[in-house]
Amino acid sequence: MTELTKSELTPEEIRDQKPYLAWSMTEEEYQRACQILKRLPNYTETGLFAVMWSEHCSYKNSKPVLKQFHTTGKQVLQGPGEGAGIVNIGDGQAVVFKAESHNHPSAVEPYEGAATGVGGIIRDIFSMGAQPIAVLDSLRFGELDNAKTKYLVSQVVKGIADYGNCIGLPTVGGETSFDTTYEGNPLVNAMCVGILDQKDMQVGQAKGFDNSIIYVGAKTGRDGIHGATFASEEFSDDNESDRSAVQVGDPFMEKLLMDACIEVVREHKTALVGIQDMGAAGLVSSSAEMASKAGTGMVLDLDKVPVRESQMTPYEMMLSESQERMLLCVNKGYEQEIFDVFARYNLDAVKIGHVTESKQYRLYHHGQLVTDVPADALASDAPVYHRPKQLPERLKQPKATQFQPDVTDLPAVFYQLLAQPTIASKKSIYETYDTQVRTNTVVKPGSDAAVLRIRGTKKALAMTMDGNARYIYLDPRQGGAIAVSEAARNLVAAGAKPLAMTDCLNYGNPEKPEHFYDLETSGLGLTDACKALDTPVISGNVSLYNETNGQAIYPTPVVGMVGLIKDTKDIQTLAFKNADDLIYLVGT
Amino acid sequence: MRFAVIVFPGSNCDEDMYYAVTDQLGETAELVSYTATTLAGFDGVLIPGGFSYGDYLRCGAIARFSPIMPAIIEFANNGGLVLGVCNGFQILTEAGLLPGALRENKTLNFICKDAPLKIENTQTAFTSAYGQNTEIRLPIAHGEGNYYCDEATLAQLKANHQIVFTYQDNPNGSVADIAGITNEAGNVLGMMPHPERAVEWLLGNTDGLPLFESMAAKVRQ
Amino acid sequence: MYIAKIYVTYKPSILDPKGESIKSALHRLNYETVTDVTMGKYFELKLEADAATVESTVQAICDQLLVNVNMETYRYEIEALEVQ
Amino acid sequence: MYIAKIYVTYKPSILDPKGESIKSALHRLNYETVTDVTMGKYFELKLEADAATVESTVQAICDQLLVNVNMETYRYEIEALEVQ
Ligand SMILES: Nc1ncnc2c1ncn2[C@@H]1O[C@H](COP(=O)(O)OP(=O)(O)O)[C@@H](O)[C@H]1O
Repeated sequence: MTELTKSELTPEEIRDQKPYLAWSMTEEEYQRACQILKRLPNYTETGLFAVMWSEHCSYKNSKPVLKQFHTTGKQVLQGPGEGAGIVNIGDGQAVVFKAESHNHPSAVEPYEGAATGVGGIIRDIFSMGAQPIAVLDSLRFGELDNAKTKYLVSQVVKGIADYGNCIGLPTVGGETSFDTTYEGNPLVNAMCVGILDQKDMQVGQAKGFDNSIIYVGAKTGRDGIHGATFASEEFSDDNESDRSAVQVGDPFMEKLLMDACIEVVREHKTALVGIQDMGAAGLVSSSAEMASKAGTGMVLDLDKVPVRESQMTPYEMMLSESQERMLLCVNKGYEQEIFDVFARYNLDAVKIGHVTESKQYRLYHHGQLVTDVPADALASDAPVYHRPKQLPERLKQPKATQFQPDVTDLPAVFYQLLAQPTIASKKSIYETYDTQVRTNTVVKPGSDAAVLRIRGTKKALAMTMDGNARYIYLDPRQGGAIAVSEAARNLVAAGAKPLAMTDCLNYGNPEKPEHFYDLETSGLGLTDACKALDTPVISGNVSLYNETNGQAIYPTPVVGMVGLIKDTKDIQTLAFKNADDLIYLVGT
Repeated sequence: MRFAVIVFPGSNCDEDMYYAVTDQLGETAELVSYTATTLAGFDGVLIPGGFSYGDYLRCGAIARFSPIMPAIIEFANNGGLVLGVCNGFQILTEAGLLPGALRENKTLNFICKDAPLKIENTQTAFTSAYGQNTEIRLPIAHGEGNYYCDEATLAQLKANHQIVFTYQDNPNGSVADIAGITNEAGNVLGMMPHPERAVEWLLGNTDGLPLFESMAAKVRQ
Repeated sequence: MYIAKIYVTYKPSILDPKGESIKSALHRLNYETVTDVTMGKYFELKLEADAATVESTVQAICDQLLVNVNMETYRYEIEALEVQ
Repeated sequence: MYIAKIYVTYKPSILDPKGESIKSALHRLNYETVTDVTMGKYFELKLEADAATVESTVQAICDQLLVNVNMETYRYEIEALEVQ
């Protein structure tokens, strides 16, 4: 990391020494940046292009797959593309949800990686104007037979627990499974669900010339620089020392930030134009996206950015992934009322720039123009790749005949199965999560889906996260459909009608044709089931390059789904209720 | 009656407490900011759970210096009913309104589950609506609920019948299975379990409701 | 400018569950020579105070905020820092 | 018999929300002379080791268990204890 902070190379030195290759920017992409600018980009600009064109920020490899998703339906108020998706639940209300992965950070620093994963997904929900009501987590680790995995499990679970418990959101469900495929690359996916009055719906846009760009929340430090690039790279044992992108979560700060942002959304409608969280690639991605989406430009004065450390360079400030920060676009003249709200929560709120007509994205530092690029070039015009695909070797074998287990001692096998960590009770995990705070939880972990009532109405929401990578490994298309169907069944078993879904697509390196095949084909499987069940995808997240030393994880799409129960009296739980009740097996 | 629900930065059970006494008990309540300096006009004070100031130093250690605290201390010293739940209990011990301290659970983990409790004293302003020898279940949700006091203090607590709730199956290592205690005068109760989470059939438990009913009855006396 | 280093531990009579759990972890890792572990908190405070008051300030800060004297004890060291 | 005193703090670039929250509490309590607070961990280990290995044991214990080298740094002191 010291390399990143040493004195900056000149544009010519960048051209000759090619530091961008180490930031996962290809030669071709660098040339493309030069063409867009019609000159050599300077150090800051090169860094901005590298991070904004990473898979994590641009979805450059996965866009063609995501395009095929089924994303529409009359219930959908906001599909993919914003911080989170929004679904109509009647009475002027809506449910907002999204899932997100934090696999790479959690592999390196499991406690903070998992904690900041939860923090990030919560910000996505309240940035839409919604009140978050629940968190779910989907976890995958190697087999529980070694100290390293036990350590990862305990730290990841503690990270999730500490963040959710402290901010005061119940963690109500999820899944946990174990397989050697995740040994070097655990999967930590988190989902957050929120409730919104439709009149409070927000978008992350910077509209209106001269409107103010206001930075709120935690100060910027040197944490997590190049985290997004890092999430778009494979692990290998020899880049151990590069793994310094550690961000620390501060759930107390986030609680204040959440309450303050919701207050702004609800009570300062005339002031607020747009709001977005600073997630991966922090300040640059939030600001460039807000401008690009609105078709505007932006000028930011980096001397105004609240910093935690001295002598931060523009490069460091823009790429920092310090947590618990948001960016607001506020109507000119209304800044003070926004400052006042944040002041009451003891949070920094600072005007750092304004919206411009020019569509250029310009950064000033110590009075000097340090970046001058088209906003679209960083965001909507990022490259898109149609990767070649190839049927994986494992699927070329003729299908083996049905496996016939040889069971002589049925009870013994039954107990062995129950003792499998993947099948055994997950109580030791979810008992460390506050599952009841906010007192809406009707069905807690331990059932098929969690159920939360919507206070003041008869309605309730059921929610679940599911996935079974082995099925996808064996048959990507069927497996994809099964993942969606399982989630839907879990909701139905709780008495709910499935509404829509979110996903985390966890795969290996998409530049390898076999992995791209898995990604694309299982995506088609998800779509088959989404269409059949009328559960469109309204949000999601892609995590590629889940590989250690060249070995990829099983293709692992994880589905998060939410359903509506119109009357709380229809809520169902899994337990048998009375002796002598009849038991039916339904289905095929 | 009119309850004040105190909101510190980082409180997160404040609304739960508010709804318990308004929606379920049918009394009135108001969320009172930690910056307020008076509790005039209130008949009872509820200090809710959460992580005040992140609980980064020790639970409740920073909250006790909030502007509202002198008013709470005065309210208690004048005999007003004060209930502190979870983080509220921690704040009351840090502020010296209740003896002892709360340490990290012996398991070193946060624990969220239903805990069976024994009501040791039904003669208090907080438990009069429960029957003698009642056993109840209340949710616990804490990482630092392991009650500690020295022997002399414990002897006093016992002699004065200040121990109000004990765990049937001590989850956190508390001295003498203590889950909740009052001050000597009996008008300040601190407890780790969450009565405000157990006031509604829909959520599966109403064992907490009599506690609030007891408070309301006491005020109406 | 002074730097105060403050060490806070549980009083000896109080069980330290973290220390115990670290000790057993160390034994599992075959560090059997470790016979006792206590875990406490460590604070570093920088103060722009003058020599006459710095010690009483540090003490007051400990007694009032950093330490719960019901169950914890503390000790501290104060060093003067060079002013550049 | 040796006693090892180990001090663990965050590396300089790492956010320390605990230290920040204590600093602002101290300012509210009018200890404005405090300009910086960091909060770390403090361990005391008793070891029945011999002089030749005690230091390497303590280092190994720190690196393996007590310290998260991704985010934290440490220093330690080792003292020989009188055997009664
Ligand atoms: N990481 C977790 N976080 C929260 N709840 C979990 C987690 N893992 C499992 N659970 C809960 O445990 C229960 C059983 O989960 P699981 O073993 O995946 O069962 P199933 O396959 O029947 O869904 C569910 O209620 C689930 O929500």
